[in-house]
Amino acid sequence: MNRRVRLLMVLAGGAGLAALLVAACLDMPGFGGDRHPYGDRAVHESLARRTANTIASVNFDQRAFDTLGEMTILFGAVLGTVVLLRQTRDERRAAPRPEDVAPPVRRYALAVLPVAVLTGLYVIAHGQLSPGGGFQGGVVAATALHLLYLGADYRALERIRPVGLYEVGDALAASAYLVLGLAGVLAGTAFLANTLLPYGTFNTLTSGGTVPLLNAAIGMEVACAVVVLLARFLDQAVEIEEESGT
Amino acid sequence: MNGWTTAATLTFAGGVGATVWGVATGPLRRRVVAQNLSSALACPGLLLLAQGYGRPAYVDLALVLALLGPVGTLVFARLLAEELAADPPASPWATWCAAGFAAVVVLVLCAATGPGRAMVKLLVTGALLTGGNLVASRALAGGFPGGRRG
Amino acid sequence: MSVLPYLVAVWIFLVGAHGLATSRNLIHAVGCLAVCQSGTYVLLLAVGYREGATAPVYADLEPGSRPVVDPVVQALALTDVVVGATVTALLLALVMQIAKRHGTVDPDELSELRG
Amino acid sequence: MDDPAVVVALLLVAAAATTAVAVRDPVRQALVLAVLGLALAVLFTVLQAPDVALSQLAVGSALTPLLLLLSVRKVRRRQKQETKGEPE
Repeated sequence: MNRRVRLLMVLAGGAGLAALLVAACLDMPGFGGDRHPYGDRAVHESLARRTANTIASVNFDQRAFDTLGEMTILFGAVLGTVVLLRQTRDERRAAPRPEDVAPPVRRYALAVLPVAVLTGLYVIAHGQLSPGGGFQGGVVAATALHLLYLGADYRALERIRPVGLYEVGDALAASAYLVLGLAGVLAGTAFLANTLLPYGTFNTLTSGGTVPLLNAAIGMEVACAVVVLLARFLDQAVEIEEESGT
Repeated sequence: MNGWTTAATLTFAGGVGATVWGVATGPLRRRVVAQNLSSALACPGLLLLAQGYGRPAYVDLALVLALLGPVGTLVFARLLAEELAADPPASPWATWCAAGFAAVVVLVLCAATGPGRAMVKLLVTGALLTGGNLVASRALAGGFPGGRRG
Repeated sequence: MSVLPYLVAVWIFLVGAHGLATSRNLIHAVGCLAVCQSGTYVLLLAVGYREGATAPVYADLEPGSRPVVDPVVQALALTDVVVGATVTALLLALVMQIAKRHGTVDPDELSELRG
Repeated sequence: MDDPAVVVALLLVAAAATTAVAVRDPVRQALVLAVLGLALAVLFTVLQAPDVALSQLAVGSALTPLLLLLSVRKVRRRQKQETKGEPE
């Protein structure tokens, strides 16, 4: 099948899909409507369990099982990347050469690194109160670590980042989520049911029962996952070279 | 709609709209500058929205953008150092205009909130944003003289 | 006017799909897939929006004082943004393996290699 | 729908998404994707979804461009090696 025929088929299929989707859009309830029965019940339920951030309550309490699925996809994606990007027998590691960095850029990177890691931890810790949570804060903290690669060089990053430790952390965080779910079963209720801990005072760091714990587990999982992913990509792009002359 | 959200909407329509155009066309040196300016302009816009909606919690968004926006530009400066060294971007007036705009917005918002923890957070965000964007623009204009090494 | 957000979501999805089908570089195709994904986020959040409401985050808000938008669709979109990024990473890893095995990332050249 | 902020953000997102597909060079596409991430974050804030906006900012501003550019660098270096090796 040549390019022309394929393009025509794509255009025909796309036009059909577009017509169906537009017809569906015209029949949807109008944008900004006042009828959100499911959302209203979720807000009510979240306030009953004293979780200030309703979205965190949906993620880690009312639909915690769903989040377990998302976490499994994340774990699987990281596992797949690690397997795909491992060093094979026909590749060798070349030590990266140190990089010339202009002094203001280096100073900025080293000064902002701790601030950014702290912000990431703040976003994780306040997940059940203000906008944020494990998913967002984990990415922020893990990205922040890589300022060391951007502002200094790859060897500096490798010194503070033992990848093995982060792989263990990833697995530990994933199992912590499962164990917290099973604890609900052992306590005589249901898997991932938020009945283990007292709900606490509204709008404090410890409110919401198991929500802060699950949130912290996800934060650790995401941070470790992103560090491991970027480590494999940096290895491939910076260090690993094909054996030449064989 | 109130004055704050109107100002934010104008910032997005004019500023961020212009950077979408800038990042879509032209030589690579103009595109990287447009990418840097997009975060420098969107961050004050987010601060204005937080004030306009009366939700101090939204300031977290601007804080994270002020931290990670310059980091994103550093990524491009670092990994495209070879291409940029051949054709270095120079945009002093646009960068300083964006930094000045951010500073003005932060100061006006500080005056509107009054002293307290919220004001400290605003000042930290503003300092990180202006500093970060000036450093990121410096990095684009030859921050990695070694070129493509490690 | 009240269907504009849905139409924008449809447009983003279709444009991304078109780019995916006509791409000459697998890295570019992965980028187009990311565009497709963002169409779904726009659709989800447009469904949950309520005119004149604010976010159901009560850190700085008295419960019940203002109308709020639907938190359920937000929770769906927010996890998928992060999980989508790791899936993008997995696809990019696959592209690197293809480049290593076949020495090209052009899908047309790849199908010629097999045939 | 009488909120101009929503309309502006929607049009920005649509323009950035169209550009991200139309730009065929992966490096330039990474730049457009960074701006698209930002436009999406603005849209999510306007739609009163700060959590999703935060997620999008964290992922779109630095992580996705870094992943894309590292892949481009790896693929290009391999192709350079091969064209260098062929005449020998």
